[in-house]
Amino acid sequence: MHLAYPAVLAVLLFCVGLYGVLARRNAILVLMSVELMLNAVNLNLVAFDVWLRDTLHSGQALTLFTIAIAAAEIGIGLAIVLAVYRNRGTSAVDDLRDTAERPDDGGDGDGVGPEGAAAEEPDEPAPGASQKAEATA
Amino acid sequence: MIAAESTASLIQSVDWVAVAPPTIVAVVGLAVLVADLFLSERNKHVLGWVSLAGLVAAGLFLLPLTDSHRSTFCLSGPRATACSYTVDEFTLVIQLLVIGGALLTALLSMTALKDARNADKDLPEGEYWFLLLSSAAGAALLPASRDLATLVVALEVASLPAFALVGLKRGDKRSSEAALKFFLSSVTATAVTLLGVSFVYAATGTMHLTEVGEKLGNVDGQLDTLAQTGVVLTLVGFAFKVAAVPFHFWVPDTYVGAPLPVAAYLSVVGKAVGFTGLILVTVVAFPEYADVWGPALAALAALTMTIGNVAALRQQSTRAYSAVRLLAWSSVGQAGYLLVPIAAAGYADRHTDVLETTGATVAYALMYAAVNLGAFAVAALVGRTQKLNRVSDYRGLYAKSPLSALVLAFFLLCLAGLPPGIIGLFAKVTVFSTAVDAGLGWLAVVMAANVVIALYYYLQWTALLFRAPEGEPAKHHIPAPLTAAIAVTAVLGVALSGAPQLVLQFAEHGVR
Amino acid sequence: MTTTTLAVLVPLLPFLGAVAGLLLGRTVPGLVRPLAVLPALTSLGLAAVVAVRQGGDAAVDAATQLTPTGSVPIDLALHIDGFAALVAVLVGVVASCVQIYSTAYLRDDPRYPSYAALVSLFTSAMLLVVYSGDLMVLLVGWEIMGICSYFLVGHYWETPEARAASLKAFLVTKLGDVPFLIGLFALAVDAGSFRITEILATVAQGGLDHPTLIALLLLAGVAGKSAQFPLHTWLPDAMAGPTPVSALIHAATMVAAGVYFVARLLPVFAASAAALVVLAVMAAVTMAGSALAALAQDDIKRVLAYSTIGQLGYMTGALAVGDRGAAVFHLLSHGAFKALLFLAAGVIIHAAGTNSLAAMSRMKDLRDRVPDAYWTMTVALLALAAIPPFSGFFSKEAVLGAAEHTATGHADSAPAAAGWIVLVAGLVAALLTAAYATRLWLLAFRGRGAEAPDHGRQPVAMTAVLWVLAVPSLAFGVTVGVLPDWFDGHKLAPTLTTSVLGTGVALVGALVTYGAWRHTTALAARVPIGAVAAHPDADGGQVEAEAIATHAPAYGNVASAPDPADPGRLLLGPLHRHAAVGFHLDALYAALFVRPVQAGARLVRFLDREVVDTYVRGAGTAPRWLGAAVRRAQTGNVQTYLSALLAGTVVLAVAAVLVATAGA
Amino acid sequence: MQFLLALIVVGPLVGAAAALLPAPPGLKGKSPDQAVLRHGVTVTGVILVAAIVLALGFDHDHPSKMQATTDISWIPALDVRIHLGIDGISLPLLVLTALLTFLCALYSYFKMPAGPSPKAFVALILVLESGTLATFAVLDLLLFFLAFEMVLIPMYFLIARWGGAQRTQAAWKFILYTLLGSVVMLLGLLLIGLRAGTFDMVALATDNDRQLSTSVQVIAVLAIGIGLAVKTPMWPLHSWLPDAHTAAPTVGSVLLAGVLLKMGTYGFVRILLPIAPDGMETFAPYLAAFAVVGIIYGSLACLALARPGAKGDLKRLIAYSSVGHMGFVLLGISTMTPTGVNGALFANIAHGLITGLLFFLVGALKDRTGTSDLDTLAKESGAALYGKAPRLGGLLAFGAVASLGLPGLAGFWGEMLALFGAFKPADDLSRPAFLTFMAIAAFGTLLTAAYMLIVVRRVCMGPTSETQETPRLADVQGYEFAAWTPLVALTVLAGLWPAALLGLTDPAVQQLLAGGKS
Repeated sequence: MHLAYPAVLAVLLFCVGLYGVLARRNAILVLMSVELMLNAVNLNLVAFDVWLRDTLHSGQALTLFTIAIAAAEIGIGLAIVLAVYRNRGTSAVDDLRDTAERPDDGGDGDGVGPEGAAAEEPDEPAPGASQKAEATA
Repeated sequence: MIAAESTASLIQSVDWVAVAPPTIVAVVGLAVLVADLFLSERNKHVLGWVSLAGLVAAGLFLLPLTDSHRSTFCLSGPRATACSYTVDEFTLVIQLLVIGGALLTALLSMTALKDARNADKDLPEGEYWFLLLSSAAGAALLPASRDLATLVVALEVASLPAFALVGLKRGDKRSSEAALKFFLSSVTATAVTLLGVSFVYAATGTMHLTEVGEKLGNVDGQLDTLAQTGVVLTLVGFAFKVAAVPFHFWVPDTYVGAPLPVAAYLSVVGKAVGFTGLILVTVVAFPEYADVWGPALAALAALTMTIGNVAALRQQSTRAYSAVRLLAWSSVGQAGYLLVPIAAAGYADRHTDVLETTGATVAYALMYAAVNLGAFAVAALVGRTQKLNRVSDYRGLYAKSPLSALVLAFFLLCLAGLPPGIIGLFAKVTVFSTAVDAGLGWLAVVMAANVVIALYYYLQWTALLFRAPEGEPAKHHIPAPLTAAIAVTAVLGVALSGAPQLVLQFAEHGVR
Repeated sequence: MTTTTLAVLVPLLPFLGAVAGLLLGRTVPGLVRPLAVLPALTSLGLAAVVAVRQGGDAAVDAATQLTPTGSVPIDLALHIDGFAALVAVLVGVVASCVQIYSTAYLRDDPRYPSYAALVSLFTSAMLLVVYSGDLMVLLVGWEIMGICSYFLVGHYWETPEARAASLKAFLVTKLGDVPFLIGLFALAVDAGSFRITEILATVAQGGLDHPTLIALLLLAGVAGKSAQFPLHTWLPDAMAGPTPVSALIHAATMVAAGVYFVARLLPVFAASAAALVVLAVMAAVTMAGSALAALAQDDIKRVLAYSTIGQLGYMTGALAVGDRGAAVFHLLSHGAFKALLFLAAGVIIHAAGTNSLAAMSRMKDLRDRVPDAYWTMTVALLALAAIPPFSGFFSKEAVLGAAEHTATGHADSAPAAAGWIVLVAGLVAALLTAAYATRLWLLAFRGRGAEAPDHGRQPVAMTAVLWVLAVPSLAFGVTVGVLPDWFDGHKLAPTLTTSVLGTGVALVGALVTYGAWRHTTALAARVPIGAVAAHPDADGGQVEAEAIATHAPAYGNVASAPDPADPGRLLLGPLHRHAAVGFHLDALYAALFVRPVQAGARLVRFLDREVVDTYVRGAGTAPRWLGAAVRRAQTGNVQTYLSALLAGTVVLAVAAVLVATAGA
Repeated sequence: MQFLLALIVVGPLVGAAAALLPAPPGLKGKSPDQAVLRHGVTVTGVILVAAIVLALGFDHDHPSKMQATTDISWIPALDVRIHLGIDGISLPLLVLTALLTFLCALYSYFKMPAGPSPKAFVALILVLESGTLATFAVLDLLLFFLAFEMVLIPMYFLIARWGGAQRTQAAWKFILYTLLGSVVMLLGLLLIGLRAGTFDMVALATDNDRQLSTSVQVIAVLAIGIGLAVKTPMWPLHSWLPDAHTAAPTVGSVLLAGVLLKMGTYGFVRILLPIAPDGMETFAPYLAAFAVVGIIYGSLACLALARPGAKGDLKRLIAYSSVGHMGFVLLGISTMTPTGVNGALFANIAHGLITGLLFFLVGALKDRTGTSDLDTLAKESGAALYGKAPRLGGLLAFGAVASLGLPGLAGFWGEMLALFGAFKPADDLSRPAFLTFMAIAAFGTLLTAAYMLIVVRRVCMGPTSETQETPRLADVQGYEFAAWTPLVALTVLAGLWPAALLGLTDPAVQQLLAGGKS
């Protein structure tokens, strides 16, 4: 079999994964498409290894590593998505906007928020919840 | 007998002393994870001291390696020179940087964890220490790796625990969100790097950097573009870790969301991982393609510096978490300076002082590590009383605690590269001289402009420290580990300012 | 004591007196008057001794290096020939008289200590200029005189006229000094030294490569300092200063420095015929123009000021025809009688309470109030008008003789044209000089109408000085025989033709003015004019300050007065209005120089605020604007981050490959 | 001798550190502020004495030889050596800096400028002094850059914390503008250092085989020239100076004008002339042109400010006059002749003394009348300072006259020699161009005289109406006399005996321009 088939297939797979990462709203689906990209690379590696007739099979060795790494990543990725879901009730990727410094609209909002919080901060110890509440203001 | 020999030849001889530093850190990490199960809530702090001891031990193990070059995990047979794990001066310096950075982060973390425990915001300690140590182990492994596989694995071992660390503050919406952003960006970058590695593997047929370097010289015709694409894509993963411009978007959000010590860790050790990978890949693996990655890195450096400094310029001091965000953008700006010597290496004539120019990056990184961690330490100190850690909260710090204000001023001026921060100035001079030597005139001028822009926000913050404070200056007691961290970084900064030769020597005769 | 040490002491003593006066002025008031007068007198004595010892033979030369400059060193040098010795004596005499006169004139002026110190500083600067053998040291003295004149003219700084006059005086002389400095550079570079002896030696060997240009540059400085035609406008306004200052600075010394400088370096000017012709034309225009203007002035001191410009025109005329003996001879005699005229004018203003001739012409027998001033002034006016026995006649005839000698082609050192120009202008000026001298005498002392106010005897210090100065005005002509061996040998005795012509013309001028005066004096009674100072019994300085301050408001402008009874108005006819304001030269200069500079200033102000600053502010806002764009890109949506990341990768890969392939 | 020079350079730093510590019991004055100010005076006094002893010990017979040199390696990696030394060119500047800083410390001991803690004030002034002294004493390019930058932070805080109106913008403009200049200069220094192999000024000046090719020299001169021109300030790069001076406190202005401007011109003489002569030859006409425009521009700007109704600030006017005076210095340097460079160095010292005095006087006037705005001072026809405070008026007149370059005072010799240099520039510079520059510059002296005397007329003269007793201003106090008499005395001494300075600088300049051969 000529090398071109697996190589082209791998690149196609990679692009599909890429599309999935960029277009999908749901975090889980984004994770799946990332997984797809990694597997495309594995396919690539194995194909090149066979094509090069590498005695050391370093291509396949790296594939094993990549599979192991992908597994670990998915583990952590799911844990993080679970945490995000628990905290916010949604795992839609594109409306996670809190850590950003909202450029204009929230500009003074942010400014006011913390002032407000700082003002009411000293008088009563802020329980974890209120700390969270004002952070999202 | 033959079987014995063949089996003997199959089992590689491992030089345990060479591999000691990362292994010790990993083992201690595992020990901490296991110990966490048996310890009660009360004496969780023991884990902190154990991890600290582990890091110190790993640091001490660096000493025996200083004299000779050691290599292990080498290929048997004719090509005995290609080894996967090599300990040379470059590796030792970076491992020293990584372990030192981890040590200081540990000091910061102990206070952070104790505060979290008092304010009963659950920040699981056992997992925290395990993740920190494993990430440090990965980071320590990377400078020594000499083949693409180990390089990628080390990169991942350093990054994955970092995602978890960022998202560790359970119940804190921003922390999990930051972790997710960091995770997604990093994973995508890694995928791209792996794609690059596969293309390079296709073009050269080997994974070992030294061999790749030789084989890239005579890649036949139609594989040439494939090789070039492979080279550029491989750089992406490391450029992402260094937070070069197109890949820098995750930095402010992650630093703001993550617990402060983790942000400090990422800004120093994370970046160290990034530029070490870049140096190994470009200087060792792809010298033949210098005309590919040279201009690319130069453009990246210029863009990173400018965007980082300019964004930091616009930080309003009354915004929530503006101090951390300012430090984040400043670290992006500093990454630009780190990239310049590597880009200059691309223009230097091939075989003479290639490593001397990248030595400047190492020297600048050492200075940057000490000073940046110091700045984060003081930020942590102020963050303990002002939850929102805004830059405006630093107004009149000199009245509250004069020493920490002076120290922060010193760190900021070191970052800006102006006396009294003499070490900062000479580190920048070294970086400037590599650019001028390589004939990158335009890059030097861009750097000059960036020094001025950077000074604006650094000096604005410094001036704020010494202004008259509003409200009563509340005297507050500084916990021991935090004082230790600030003291170590301050002493390091002043000592280096006194004798910059300690750090700049790496820039002189290169890092073989 | 060798002549050199004496010569060094001559300028040094007044300088030390000045420094002591400035430092101790307020602390030890008693010491101030002796500190002012004694150094002047001692330096006069020493100057006389030096003059006698030098006696016209070899010049006294001595030098030590003041400073290396990298190319042409500057030396502290003395070069005393006959001219220097005599002029120094004149300076000593006039300075001593002025110091003594000032002790009475400014008796209760609170600022007398600084005034006296500045006058002695001025004297030392003038003596430095006279004795100096190095051009750069001469320039130092030259400019210190300028600044002293600025401070002294601005003595009554309460009055607006004094404030304006002092600034104008310094700026116009400084305008002249700028080309003067460049001329000195040219000389120094060609001669390889600033020493006068070397320069004259170089000129002798024809070493100057642009003699005409150098001469013109130096002439500009001389015109500025000696108030010659183009740059003379500052002298009439400088009359806003106290009279003793005018007597010293604006009659005898500073204005003479320019003429003295040209006399000292005459070979430089003689090297180019064109320069001499220019000098002659300048002298001619100065003589004629100033004489006309003097005829139309109402303020007594402004008449004398214009007369000084005219007499200096005579000296430059003598230099233009190459005879520096005649020029210095006229300089010496003019110095004496013009100083006397100014000091006497001071006495008259103090007595009459006004400086306006129109007002004086309406006071009866003012001459009996101030008999000393009356007689000495009459002597000086006769000398000014060059009537035979007096010193003015001999010195002016020497000049006219030299001009006639050159005009008839005998002299080889100057072109005949210059001779004719100077001769003709000289005669016209002689006529006009006699005219305004008589006019002044008639208006001042032949007034009719109310009784002149009587304030008792004038202080003896002032009147004694008048008589001291009257002696040389009267008898200086006697020395015409002995002077040549002090100067370089030319015969100075008056020749027959020019003396007859000169005296005749002078008599005609006087008689015509007397006739005009008799015709117009009848009108005086019908048009009452008179503004008298508020504090008549104060000291001279106080009265004069008020007189100057009240002249413009009372008479419409500072120069002339609307008096139909003024013979000058009749003689000049239509010219009177222009002559009074000095032929509108001030307005011309204002339009030519002052207005463009002010426009330039406004342009620079606009340029600085609008253009240069906008670049700097723009450089400031550019990063700020870029920063806003970057911050807006930080949307917070992770997908934009990822797309940016991947887009960046693609762009980077494509660019790198293109660069590599293009490069390879 | 070496120890003396090392003490002079490092002493103020130690003093600054000591100033921050709580005052030792011995020095406890009436109040802690008093103690720290006295500490400032003592330290600067010691440094001044050391400088004078150094000057006396200096071997006046061969001022061109580098004396009191210390040469120890500091950073082998960058080939940076702590190489200190002084010769005829740097000694006068060193003594001037020590003197001016001491006078400033003395002046502020009695009259503390309004602002926060004097402890920080004294510390900053001492760091500033150490930076400036190091600039003049150092003989290594990178150390020169370090000292050049050490001055920025203290000056920024002096302006930003103790300044007058709009001090923050002025301070920002000052530090960012000067920093950009100095970083660009760093590029030039590195280019020279890397191409020639060493950063040592003496070695670079005396090597005559010129490893630096002409093209490298041209780029280096351009880069370093821009950095130094910003500091001088040369005409188009001057817009930070007026704002900085208007906002700076009196002491800050004196130091800024008296010392910091000299670092730029000293850099030209010490670095560019000997090391990159070919580069300088290509740029000399342009430098001269900018200098001459600077002279005219500065004078016209002052005239615009001095015009009644222009609401001109006196300190701003003196700042623009500094632009004019430094134009003469640059003209002198650009002629590349011993006369011109001697004139430049002499004008440097003279400008330091005279403008320092002028700023002291204007500061005193501002303290007395509360404003330094010309229109409010001279209501419509003059403030009659001669009447209200005769000594202050006299000194202001003396300062103005010295500043307009009256011969017999220090201001004249520098400008005259610069003009004389321009009259006959170095042989391969175009003579006609320099003649026109000289003519324009000479005309500039007339403009300088004009605006200086207009200022004297509007401030010192004026109607003293006896009717209402004119409010007598406090005349010159004791401490003001103490601070100002040295400046007046030195101006007169330098004016009457210029050999005191030219004797020192001439041999050094001759050797410098001859490429270190003679």
